[in-house]
Amino acid sequence: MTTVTTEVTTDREISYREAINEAIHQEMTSDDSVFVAGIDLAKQGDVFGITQGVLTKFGPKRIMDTPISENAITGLAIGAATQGLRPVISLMFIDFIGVCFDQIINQMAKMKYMFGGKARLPLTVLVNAGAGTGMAAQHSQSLEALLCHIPGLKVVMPSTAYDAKGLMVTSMREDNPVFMIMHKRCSRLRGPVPEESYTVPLGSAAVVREGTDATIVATAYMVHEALAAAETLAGEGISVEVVDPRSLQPLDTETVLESVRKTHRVLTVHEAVEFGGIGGEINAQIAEHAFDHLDAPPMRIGAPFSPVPYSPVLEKEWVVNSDQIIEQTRRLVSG
Amino acid sequence: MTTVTTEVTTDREISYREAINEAIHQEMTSDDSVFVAGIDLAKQGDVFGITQGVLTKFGPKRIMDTPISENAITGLAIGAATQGLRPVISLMFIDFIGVCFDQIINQMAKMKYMFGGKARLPLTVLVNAGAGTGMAAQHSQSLEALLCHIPGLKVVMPSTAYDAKGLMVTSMREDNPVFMIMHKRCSRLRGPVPEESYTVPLGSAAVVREGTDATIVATAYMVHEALAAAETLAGEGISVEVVDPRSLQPLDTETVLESVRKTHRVLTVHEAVEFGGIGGEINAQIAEHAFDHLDAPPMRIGAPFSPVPYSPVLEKEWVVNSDQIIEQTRRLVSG
Amino acid sequence: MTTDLDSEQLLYMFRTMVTIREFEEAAGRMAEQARIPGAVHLYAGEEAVAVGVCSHLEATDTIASTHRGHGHCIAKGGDVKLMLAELLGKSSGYCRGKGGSMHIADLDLGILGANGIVGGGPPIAVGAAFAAQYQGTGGVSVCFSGDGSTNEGTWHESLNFAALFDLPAVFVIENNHWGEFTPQEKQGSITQLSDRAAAYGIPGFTVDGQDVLAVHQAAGEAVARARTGNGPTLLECDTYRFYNHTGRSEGDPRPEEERAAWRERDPLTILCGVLEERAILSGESADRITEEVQREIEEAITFAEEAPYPELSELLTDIYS
Amino acid sequence: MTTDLDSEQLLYMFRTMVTIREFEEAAGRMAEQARIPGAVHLYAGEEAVAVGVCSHLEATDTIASTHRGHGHCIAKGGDVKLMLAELLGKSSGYCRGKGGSMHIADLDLGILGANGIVGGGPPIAVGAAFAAQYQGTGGVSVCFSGDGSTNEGTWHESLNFAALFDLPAVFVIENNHWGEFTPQEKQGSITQLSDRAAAYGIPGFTVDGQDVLAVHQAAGEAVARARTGNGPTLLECDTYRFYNHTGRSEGDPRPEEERAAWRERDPLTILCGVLEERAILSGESADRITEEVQREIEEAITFAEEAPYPELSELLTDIYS
Ligand SMILES: Cc1ncc(C[n+]2csc(CCOP(=O)(O)OP(=O)(O)O)c2C)c(N)n1
Ligand SMILES: Cc1ncc(C[n+]2csc(CCOP(=O)(O)OP(=O)(O)O)c2C)c(N)n1
Ligand SMILES: [Mg+2]
Ligand SMILES: [Mg+2]
Repeated sequence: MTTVTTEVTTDREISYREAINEAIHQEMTSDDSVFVAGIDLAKQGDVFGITQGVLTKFGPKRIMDTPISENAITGLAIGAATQGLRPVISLMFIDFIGVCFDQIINQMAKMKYMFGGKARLPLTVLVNAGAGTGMAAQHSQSLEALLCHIPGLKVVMPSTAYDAKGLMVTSMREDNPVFMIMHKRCSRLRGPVPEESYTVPLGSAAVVREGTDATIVATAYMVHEALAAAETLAGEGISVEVVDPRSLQPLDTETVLESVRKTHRVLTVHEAVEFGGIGGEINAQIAEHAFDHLDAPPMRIGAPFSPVPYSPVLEKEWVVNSDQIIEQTRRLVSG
Repeated sequence: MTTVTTEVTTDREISYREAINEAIHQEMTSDDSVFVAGIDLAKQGDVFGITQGVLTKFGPKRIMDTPISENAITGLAIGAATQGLRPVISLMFIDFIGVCFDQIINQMAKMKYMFGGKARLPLTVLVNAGAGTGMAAQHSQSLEALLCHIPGLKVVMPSTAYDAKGLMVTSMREDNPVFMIMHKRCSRLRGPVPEESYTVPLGSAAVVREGTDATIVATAYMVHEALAAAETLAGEGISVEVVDPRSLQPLDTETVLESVRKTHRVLTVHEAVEFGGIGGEINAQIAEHAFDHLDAPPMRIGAPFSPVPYSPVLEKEWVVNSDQIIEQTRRLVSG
Repeated sequence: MTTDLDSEQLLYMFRTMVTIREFEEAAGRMAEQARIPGAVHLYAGEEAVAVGVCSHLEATDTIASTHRGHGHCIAKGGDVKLMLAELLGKSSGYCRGKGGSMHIADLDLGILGANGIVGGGPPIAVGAAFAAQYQGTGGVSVCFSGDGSTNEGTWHESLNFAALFDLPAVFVIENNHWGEFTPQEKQGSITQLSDRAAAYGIPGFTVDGQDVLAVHQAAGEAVARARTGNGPTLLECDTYRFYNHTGRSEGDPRPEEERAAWRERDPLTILCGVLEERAILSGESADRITEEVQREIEEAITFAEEAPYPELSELLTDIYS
Repeated sequence: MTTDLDSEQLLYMFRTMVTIREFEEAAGRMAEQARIPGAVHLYAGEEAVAVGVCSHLEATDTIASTHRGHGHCIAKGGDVKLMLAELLGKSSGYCRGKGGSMHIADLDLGILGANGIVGGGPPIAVGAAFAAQYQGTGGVSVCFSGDGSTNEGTWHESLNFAALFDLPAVFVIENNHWGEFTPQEKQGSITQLSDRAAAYGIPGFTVDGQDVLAVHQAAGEAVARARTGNGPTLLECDTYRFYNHTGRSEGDPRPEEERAAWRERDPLTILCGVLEERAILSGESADRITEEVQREIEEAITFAEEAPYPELSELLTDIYS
C-alpha cells in the first residue's frame, strides 16, 4: 500500500458522526442487500446518532431494532451474510464485544477459512470506543488490539470525518467482516467531507502532518492529540510527522516504516492500555524492519495498566493526552 | 523480579498434567474454601485429565460437574470468590473464552478496581491452548494475548511439569483471578517434580538455558522447540540463551532485558498468531529499553495470520517449530 | 392485602422508598446540571420493587444489581452519603470514586455491585448463591434484572444453573416494559416474563410492582423458599420508570398516556394510602418524613461536594490484591 | 402412523439413514486406526432425526449443525466422498481440508456448517432465517442443537429473536440425554426440553426421535409453519447416540442397561419394520441396499485416501475474500 495523504477539496463541513451516517444512507440507497440491525438503531436512530433518518428514509424492512441479545445480533449478521445480504450491525460500546465474542472470533472470523473459502461474509460491525466521557470501566475501553489479533477480521479506526465516511463506504463494500471502531470523542469533530460517495482503502495509512525530526504514529482521537502536540513542538523547533494508520487490520506498515526511515525516531500513541496494545505490534515491526534507520529507541504511549476509572480527576490522568506526547517526543528527539 | 533459574533436586518424574493435578489435590487438602467446577470435571476427571481423583478424594461438595454454560460457570467463580471461597474453574479449551468473555474482561478483571478495592477475587481459571492435535480452528488457538491486555487479570503459561505445579499452587493462593494456560502438547511431558508443595512466583521468568550469542524468549511448548533449536545451534557454534517468561501477566521484563543486555540479540517465539501476539509487546519493550544493547533487529516468530487449519500437512506448516527457530536464529546472529 | 408487617416496619419501608425517590430526584437534578460526570439511570417509580424484596434480606444476604442500581443499594441499606460521593467521583465514595453510578457496591452489606453490562449480574448472583449453599450460611442471593436483560443469554444460563443445583437464589425481573427506547413487546413475544420459569422447572410469579406490600409478600415466599433449601424462584414485578432511560433526559419515546397512567400508580402514593387507611400515617407526618429525607439528601450532597477527589496516585491502586 | 410418503420417498429415507450409519461406522473405524487426525463425533443411532427433518427441505433451505454433524450433512444431500476427504484433511474435501469433521459445510446445499462451539450455530441459523424472510425466498432455516447446548445463552437468545420476528426457523433439539459424559438430568432440572418453547411463545413438541416417520410428521408441521410465515417451532427429538462422545472411544460412562435399551430402538430397525410391514421392502432388499451403501462408502474412502493433501501455499488462502 502506498501513502495516501488526504487532500480534500470541499467547503462542506460535517461531523464524523454525520459522515458515517451519510455513508450508510448512500450505500443503502445503492444496494438493496444492505440492512441495519441493533439495539435502538431504528426508531431512536442509535444512542450515538449514527443511524439517524435511516428508518424514515428506508422503512422498517431495512433497519430493525433488536432485543438486547448481542449473540443473536452478531449471528444475524453472519447467517444473513452467508445468504448474500450485506448486514451492518451495531454493538454500541466496543466494551460489549465481550458478550458475543465467540460469534466474533470463532464464527465470523473463521467461517470462510474453515469452509475452505466457500463463504463470503460482507458485514460491518459498528462499535464505539474511548474514554473521557465519565462512563467508567465497562463503557470506555479501546479494545481494538483484541480484534486485530484474530485472522479473518478487518479493523478500521478513523480519526476524521473524511476518513470516517470513506472507510465506512469501503467497509460496507468489503466482502469480509469489518469492525468500524468509532471514537466517542471524535464523534462531534467536524471536517471537510464531499457529499458524493468515495472510498478510503483499508490498509492505507495517512501522513496527516509532515515532519522531519520524529514520527508519531497515532490512532483515533490520539491523532488529534498528536497534531496538537506537533503544533506545540513546532514552536520549539521540533518537526514532527504524524501518521494515522486508519486501518489497523490490515495495517499499512510500509507507510509507517517509510516515515521512520525519514525521521529516524518514532513514538507510537494509542488510547488503549499500553501493555498488549496495538502499539507493541507496530513498534515491534518498526524495530525489526527499520532497525538500522533508528537513531533512538522506538517509544510508546498508551494508557496505564488499569481499568478506566470513573472519577473525572482520575480519568483525566488515565487518558493519554498531548502533554504526555509533547514530553515524550522531547525525550525522543533528545535521545 | 530477579531471575530464577529452576534447579530441581528430585528423582521423581511426573507429567505436566499430573503436576497440576497434584497441585490441586494438595491445595484442596490444605484449604477447605477451594472448590472446583466445570464441564465433566468431577465424574470424568476432566477431558484433559486435570481433575482425576478429586471427586473420589474430596467428594461432590468440593468438585461439581456443570451444565454447558460458561457464563454461569465463570460467574459462579466470581460471585463465590466475593464471598470468600477460592474457586478453580475450567473452561476446557482457551478458544471457549469467547463464550464468556464479558464475564472475564468486564466483570472478573474489573470488579476490584470498580469497587474501589473492596473485593478480593481469589480464583483460578484453567484453559488448554495449542495446536498440533488436529482439532482445527476452534479448538487449537493460543489466545493468551487477549487476556494479557486486560488489567485485573493475571496469566501464567508454564512449559514444564515443575513450573506447572509451582505456578498452579501460586495461582490458587493468589487473591486475584489467574488464568492458568496449559499447553496441550506439554500435557504429557514429564519432568522432575518434588512431591511436597512449592510455589513458583508469578512475574518471574526462568533462564532455562544459558548462552552468550543470542536470546530466545519462548513460551509454553515453544520453550521445548527453542531448546531443541539451541541444541542444534550449539553444534554450529552458536550459543543460545533461552528465557521462558512463565507468567505473561505480570511479565518479568527485567530478566528478559538482562539476557538481551548480555547476548545483544533476541528472537521472541510463540505459537500464537504473530500479529498482535505477546511477542510484539515483548519486543517493543526490548526495543525501547535495551536499544543500545542490541546488535541486530529484535526478531519474532509467531504463527502466520490465519485460523488454525485442520489438514495435518497445513497444521504442521502453521505451527512454529524448531527448524524455523534455527533458521531465524542463524539470520539473527549473522545480522 | 393482609400482611405480617407491623407499623414500624411499614414506616421503615415508606421512609426507604421516599429516600430512593428523593435520592433520584437529586441525582437527576445534579446530572442535568452536569455536576455528575457519568450517566445515571434513575430508579424513581420502581421503589416498591427494591424495597419490597430487600425488606426480607439480612446483611448476610446478597444482591446483584443493574445499571439502574441506586434503588437496590438504598433498599439493601446503602449509605446515601457514600453513594452521592461516588456519583461525584469523590474519594469518600463507595468505590473511592473509581466506579460511579454503574458500579456502586458494598460487599459488607452484601451489595455485589451495580453493573454496566446488561445481563452481567445474573452469573455473579449464581456464584454468591453457591457460596451461601457451600458455606451453609443460610444466606440468599437476589438478582435484579430488567425486562430487557432477560433476553441476554447469561440470564438464561444463570436460571438454569441455579435451578439445577437448588441454589438459594431469587431472580427478580423489574419489568418496566422498556429497555432503553424500545418497548418490551419489541424485545420478545411473550407478555408475562415469569412464564420463563417453566423453562427451568422453578416457580414463577408476576406481581404488581407498584404495590410494595404485594411485592413484599411474594418476595417473602421466594426468599423463604430459597432459605429453606428449596431452590430459586422467578419473580416478575410489573413496574415503570418515571424518567427517561438515563437521567431525566429529553426525548422520552414512551407515549404520554402510558406515562400518565403509570404516574397515577406511584408506589409512594399507593403505600401512603394504605398507611393512612390503617391510621399508621397522616398526610402531615408523611410530609414530615419526606422533609426529613430531603434534609438527609441535602446533607449527603454537601458531604459529597465537600469530599476530596482521589489522589492521582490512586490511579494504579486497587487493581490487584 | 399414517404418512403422506410414497414408497420411493420411504426407500430414499431408509437409504439415507443407512448411508449415515455406514458413514459413521467407517469414520469410527478410521478414527480408531488414527487415519483421521481430529476428533469425530458419531451420529450413529440418531439417524431418524436428521433424515426425518431434512426430508422436508430443499436446497434453498438451510441447516445449522453441531459438532455431531455428519448425519445432518448427509441428510441434507451432502456428498460422502467430499465428506470423507475432508475428514482426512484432503484438498478434495468439502473445506479443502481446512475444516475437518467439526466444520464441514456446503453453502450451495444450504449446509451452514458443523460447529465446534456448543451453541455456536443457533445465532447463525437466525441470520439465515432472517435472510430468507428479507429476500422472500420461502426458505426455512433449521437449527440442530444437542440437549446440552440448550443451556448455552446463545440458544436462548436465538429462540427469542426468531420468535419475536416470526422468522422461518425450526429449532430441533436432538435430545440424546447426554452432553459429553454428563447426563441430561445433571444439566438442567426439566425433563422435557420442548417445554422451553413457552419462554418464547412458540409451539413446542417432543417426538420419538427413533421413529423417522414420527419425526417426519412433526417436522413437516414445523417446516410448514415456518414456510407460511407463522414463525419458529421448537421440536425436541428423543434419541440416543450409539457410541461414546467422540469416535467409538472407550470409557463410555452411560449405564450398560440404558445403552442396551436404546440399541433395541435402532431407528434403522424401526423403519425397516415399517417398510416390511407395508411390503415396501423385504429383508433381502434391505440387505442389498446396505451393501450398495457400503460399496459407496468404500468408494468414498478410496477417493478420500487417494485425494491429494492441500498445497502448502494454500495455508494463507481463503482467509479473506
Ligand atoms: C451487554 C449490553 N448491551 C447493551 C447495553 C446498553 N443498555 C444499557 S441499559 C439497556 C436497557 C436495559 O433494559 P432493561 O433490562 O429492561 O432495564 P431498564 O433500563 O429498563 O431498567 C441497554 C440496552 C449494555 N449496557 N450492555
Ligand atoms: C462452548 C463450548 N463448550 C464446551 C464444549 C465441549 N463440548 C463439545 S460437545 C459437548 C457436549 C454437547 O452436548 P449436546 O449439546 O447434548 O450434544 P451431543 O454431543 O450430545 O450431541 C461439549 C461440552 C464446546 N465444544 N463448546
Ligand atoms: Mg426495562
Ligand atoms: Mg446430548
